[in-house]
Amino acid sequence: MEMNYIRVTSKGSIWKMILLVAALVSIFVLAAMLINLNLEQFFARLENVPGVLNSMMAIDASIIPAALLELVTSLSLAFLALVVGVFLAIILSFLAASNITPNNFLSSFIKGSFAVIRSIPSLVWGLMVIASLGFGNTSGFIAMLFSAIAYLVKMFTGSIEDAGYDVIEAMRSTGASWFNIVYHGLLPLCITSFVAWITVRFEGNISESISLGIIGVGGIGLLLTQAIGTYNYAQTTTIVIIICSFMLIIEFLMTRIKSKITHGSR
Amino acid sequence: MSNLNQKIKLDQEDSKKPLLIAALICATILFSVIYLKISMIDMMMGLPNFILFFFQNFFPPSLENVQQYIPAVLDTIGYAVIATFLSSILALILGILISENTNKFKSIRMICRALVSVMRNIPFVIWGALLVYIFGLGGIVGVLALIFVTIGFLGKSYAESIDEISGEKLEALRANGASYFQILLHGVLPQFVPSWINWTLFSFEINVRASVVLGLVGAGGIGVLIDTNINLFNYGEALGIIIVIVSIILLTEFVTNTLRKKLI
Amino acid sequence: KTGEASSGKGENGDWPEEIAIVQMPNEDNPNSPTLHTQLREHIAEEVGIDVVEYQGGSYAVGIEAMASGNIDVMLASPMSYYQAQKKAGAELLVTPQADDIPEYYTSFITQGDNDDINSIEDLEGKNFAFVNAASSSGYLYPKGTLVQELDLDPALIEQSGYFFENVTFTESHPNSLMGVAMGDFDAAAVVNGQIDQMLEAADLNPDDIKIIGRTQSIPDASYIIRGDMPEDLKQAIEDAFVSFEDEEYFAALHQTPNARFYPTENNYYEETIEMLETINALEGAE
Amino acid sequence: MEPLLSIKDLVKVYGKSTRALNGISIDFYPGEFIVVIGPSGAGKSTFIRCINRLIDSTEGNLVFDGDNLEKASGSKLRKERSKIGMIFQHYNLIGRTNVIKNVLHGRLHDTPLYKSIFGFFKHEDKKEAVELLEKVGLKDQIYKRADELSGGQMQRVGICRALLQRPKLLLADEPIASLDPISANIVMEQLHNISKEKKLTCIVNLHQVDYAKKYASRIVGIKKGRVVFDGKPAELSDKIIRSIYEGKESQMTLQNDAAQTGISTGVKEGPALQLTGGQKA
Amino acid sequence: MEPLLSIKDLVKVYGKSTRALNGISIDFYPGEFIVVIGPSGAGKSTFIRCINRLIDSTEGNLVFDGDNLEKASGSKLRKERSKIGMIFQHYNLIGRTNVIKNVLHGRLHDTPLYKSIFGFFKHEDKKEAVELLEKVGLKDQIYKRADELSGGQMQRVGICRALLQRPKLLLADEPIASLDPISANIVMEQLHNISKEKKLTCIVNLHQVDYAKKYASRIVGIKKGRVVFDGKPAELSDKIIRSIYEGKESQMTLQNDAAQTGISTGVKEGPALQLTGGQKA
Ligand SMILES: Nc1ncnc2c1ncn2[C@@H]1O[C@H](COP(=O)(O)OP(=O)(O)OP(=O)(O)O)[C@@H](O)[C@H]1O
Ligand SMILES: Nc1ncnc2c1ncn2[C@@H]1O[C@H](COP(=O)(O)OP(=O)(O)OP(=O)(O)O)[C@@H](O)[C@H]1O
Ligand SMILES: [Mg+2]
Ligand SMILES: [Mg+2]
Repeated sequence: MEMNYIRVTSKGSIWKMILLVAALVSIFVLAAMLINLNLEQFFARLENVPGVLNSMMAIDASIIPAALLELVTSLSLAFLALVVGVFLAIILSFLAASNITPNNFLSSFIKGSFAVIRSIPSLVWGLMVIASLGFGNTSGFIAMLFSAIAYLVKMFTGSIEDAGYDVIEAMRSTGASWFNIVYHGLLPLCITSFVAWITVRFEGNISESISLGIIGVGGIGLLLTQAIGTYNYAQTTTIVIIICSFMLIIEFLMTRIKSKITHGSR
Repeated sequence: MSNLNQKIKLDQEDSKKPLLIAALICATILFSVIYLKISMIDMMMGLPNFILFFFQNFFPPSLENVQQYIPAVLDTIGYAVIATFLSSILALILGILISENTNKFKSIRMICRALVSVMRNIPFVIWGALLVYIFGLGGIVGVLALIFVTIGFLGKSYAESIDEISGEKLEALRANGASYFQILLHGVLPQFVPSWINWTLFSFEINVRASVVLGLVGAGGIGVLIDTNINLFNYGEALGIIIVIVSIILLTEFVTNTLRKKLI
Repeated sequence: KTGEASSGKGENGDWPEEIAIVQMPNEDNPNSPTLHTQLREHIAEEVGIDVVEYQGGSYAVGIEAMASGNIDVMLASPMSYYQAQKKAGAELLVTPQADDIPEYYTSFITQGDNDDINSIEDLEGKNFAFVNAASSSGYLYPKGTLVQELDLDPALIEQSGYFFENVTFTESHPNSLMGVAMGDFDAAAVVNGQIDQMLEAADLNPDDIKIIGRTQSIPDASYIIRGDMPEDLKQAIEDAFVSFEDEEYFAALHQTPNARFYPTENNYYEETIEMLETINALEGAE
Repeated sequence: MEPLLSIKDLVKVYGKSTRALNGISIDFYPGEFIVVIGPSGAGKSTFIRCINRLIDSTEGNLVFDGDNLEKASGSKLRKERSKIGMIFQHYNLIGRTNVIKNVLHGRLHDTPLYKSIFGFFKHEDKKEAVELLEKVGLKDQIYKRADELSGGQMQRVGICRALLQRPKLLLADEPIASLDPISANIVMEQLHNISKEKKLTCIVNLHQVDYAKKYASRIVGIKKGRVVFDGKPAELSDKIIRSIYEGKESQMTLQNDAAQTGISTGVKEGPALQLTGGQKA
Repeated sequence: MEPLLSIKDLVKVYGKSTRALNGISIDFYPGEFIVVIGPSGAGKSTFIRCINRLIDSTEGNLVFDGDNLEKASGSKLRKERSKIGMIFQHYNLIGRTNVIKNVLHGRLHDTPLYKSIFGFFKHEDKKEAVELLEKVGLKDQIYKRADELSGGQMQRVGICRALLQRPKLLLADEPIASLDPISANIVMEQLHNISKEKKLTCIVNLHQVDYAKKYASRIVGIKKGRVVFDGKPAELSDKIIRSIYEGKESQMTLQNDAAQTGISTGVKEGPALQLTGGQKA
């Protein structure tokens, strides 16, 4: 058997690969030219790093009690928006995921509208919510809910679409309804990644509460904004450390829950 | 045959645990509602006003000045592209280090996970202030701030997707005696590509929207224009800019999706 | 359009059940109030109806809320008073005043060792930074000073090559300061009151910065009130403010224990508004 | 007799050019036990999946139980599907869910929504599920997670799920590929008996011609997406078998290897032990 | 003769209580063709996966080719593994990668990273890959994505991958479960020949006792995690077969069904056609 050079990749896909890489590289170069970064300055100023970090490394313990109290407000708001958001987002994302959507038009519609919702800055949401509901936590809740749902729908649909087709097929062949396929088939399958996204969004909700200061929502975000506004870096650092350490605890807790679901309870 | 006339349980364990968790969640919800004094009635009553306000004030969008935004739009896209490229690469490394599927050292997993979590949880403003104090204002800080924010998000997302990759297939490569990097390259990456594209696209979207942050570090971008226009009550103008941003995002998504079908 | 305000029955038949006050963390005056409890309780007691209080974050948001009848009293800068008057028919209420409240204005700054620039005339052909197009102290006032003193065309100031070589918007006062200190641009307009604080926070030497000029003084923010409230209620609220005498409060929030609230004269902002008009800043709000 | 399932000109094209089914017309009658055989890649799996519309065919007509299947959608399609059980080559169980719940999925179409959410299935359904599991020897594994089972165990769970559906038509894609001979025999025997007792039509893809001949009431041979044989097991001569399996792919290899190793296919030779047991009939 | 693989007291416990392997001690010699049989759930897959350490055993000793396998790790383990080829029950191909690349994965252990990144495999490796694919009748599918193949086609790709590794020991977990009879025969024949030619030791899990008897040089029966038979094919009497397969699980079902349907296992009855072809020897 005569055999000359043997391709590992078919000719067509090599060309596609080259084209793709070329396109990506040129996009990158183009963008780099467009924004015209001054790398010299960057390296020159790297020497500032220790000094600045040093001046930021101050802690003001007196803010801790107030911060913890405000954290409770932030947490309850974040939690509430999370629960409602997760509930609605789960429904919406099963309607939107391309492998299980009851209707392709509906799917595109949901995906499209949430892309738009995500693009609207929080200041705009703030305005609209305030004008209709006034200041206060109720408004904060609504504003937070919007971004939470928009984000979760995106993440959830991603996970559902990753889940593949064979389970859906098997359930479908039993004549199970759409809801049954979702509830008994896809939900157990996607639950681990859902848990992960929910954690991420819980964090997101907390940091969202920082931008919610504009609509009169209290919480740790307001405290942080004030600390930054008064250039009080000791307080800022302290608050950030409190937020981060709390989030780390949640992150590791959720990771454990997740691995418990993945590997069973043994 | 065993006695099947008794009640047949569907779970071996006591079903008390889920009940307990449900009760706990309900209690927390109740506490939150009472503590925050959230009123469902207000919410319902406000809904019509909510929609009304939008249509009364923001419509019609003013697109007259779109041409003036072109430099800001280009800047925004430029920053988004650079930040997306760089952070998708860095986040991939972190994602691989975080996933149980690709990193068996628990301590390194933990450290990387914490690192990514911190990046995500320090708010934009803080990153911005920190970076400005180090590098001064300008493009570098803009790119760095975007990268920090994006890595926090992408690192986690990538790790999730890598976790979902079936270990069975990697097993086959392991059985071939392939080295760690070869398993990564020939087993993990090909299966990860669809999610990679998915998340990276999303991060591009985030980066375009984050152009508001760019303003905060003096790097320009279109997002700041929205805030300024709203503070000056030029709602039509603001909506015009929002429409421009949405179009950029939807267009990119459309283009990449078409390319994806053709190329991969 | 009065929202909840119309339904209530207070002491008098048409008074609302409660009034809502919004305090603004003011970028021009960042020592923003955290503990307004005494003030709130005082007003509630004097007027005889409940007072709720919120922390706002953006004037635009506050003004919209006032326009939709969701809040009644808010703290406003000159520019936002003007906007609130147009949008929500707001009226001036009270202003904290005292002889020894430090004067509040914006400085033009440059690097300490920059010998080229010694007055605002020298700014021609240089790189300059404002804070943000909606900021009173970081944009409107300095721009007004430039227009008035150097007789420039307000519409062209931001254009490169007209007066300045290039104009940057930094989005915050500390950013402007840092930019000057690091030499990213030649000069900037930064609110005077916090320069020392900012220098300290950024670990900079006071000698790094040189002040080359200043704006006229910026009036202190006033409380404004929704115009369509019952006249007697407006009066009652004003009286309540005026009779508030907690020295601790004023010391903490208005720099001196001697400050008190005084009813705001109708012409309090006249000068400012004139200035704003000369730079055409008020077009969008109308 | 009315056919239970009547297929006309079924065509399935994957992508642009892979014609997996190339125009299949065939009728299946109640109570028949059909075994579909054919070389690897012939289109057997595709054929079976087109029947319950897991794959939408490119062209063709499907009439099942008097209803036009290829046009059905929504609840109509679900109702039809609930009458068609299916056993998958790769089991397709919900890995994180336990065995009995997986089996009970077969009754979801008949359980009101609010009940299924809380896992309130009818007692008789649960009883039947346990009985089925007991029959296939999985009594001990009822509460095990499906992804902790061995291949053969999973397959048996899949079979129970399909049977619990109490279908009119049972489709099975290589149901015994991963079973040991005794389990395989039991499964085939069970399918065969159920088919007989309840006049349940079964369409089973198999690679094992001996099982096909033993249990089928009718054998269909598919090759390159076409029906190349359709008849009683007795009619399936060795020559026909050889022609079914000697596709282009195998032929080439066979010429190669047959020459070297003297292999001759389709001819019974040597007293290799066979573990297929006797039949009633 | 030195054994190629020597196993002592191998125990594998899943979770807390599932003792999948219950103390297995056995030696395998170069050139042997071992078929492992046993009822479903007996621990066959577990046994095979413990050998190349895809599963870490709970207890026991593994000496392969003179090296202690159960302690190896890192590059040492990789090197040992590269000498052990494996064919999986579920193929485990990388779905999004094309067929020839999947096969070439068999040579990864011998290809430097930077070369494998760009697909620069040695010409002889590529040539051998193509030849192997040709032999199993997949020449036309070389550039197809692995997830577009039919079950049997995937299995053959998996076999090619393992053979390309040029291993000293070949493990196979039900390699012919989803193959049609001719392909199955070809695959077994090929494994058998390669084993003979190159003195390659093969350990193959099978459910088909007839294939086992036909190709094996030695048969191992496993039941409940223990070796219950180990000998020449000829020594494997029907009685032994029955005792191997009549596990607790099946037995119960059998008593049940056998009574009703008259099934009798393990006894050759009736002239069911058998498509296994003749053997050289
Ligand atoms: N999703 C798909 N995309 C493209 N081609 C496919 C797809 N699924 C199957 N095919 C092709 O269609 C043909 C028939 O496949 P099918 O799975 O129906 O074969 P089969 O008879 O079931 O084979 P086996 O006995 O090996 O399971 C094969 O050539 C296969 O490569
Ligand atoms: N990951 C796991 N976790 C827990 N138990 C397992 C796991 N994998 C297998 N088992 C159990 O171990 C036992 C042996 O399984 P194994 O897969 O080795 O059987 P097998 O002989 O290969 O069966 P089959 O012929 O059906 O493939 C079974 O009882 C099975 O339920
Ligand atoms: Mg098939
Ligand atoms: Mg097995």
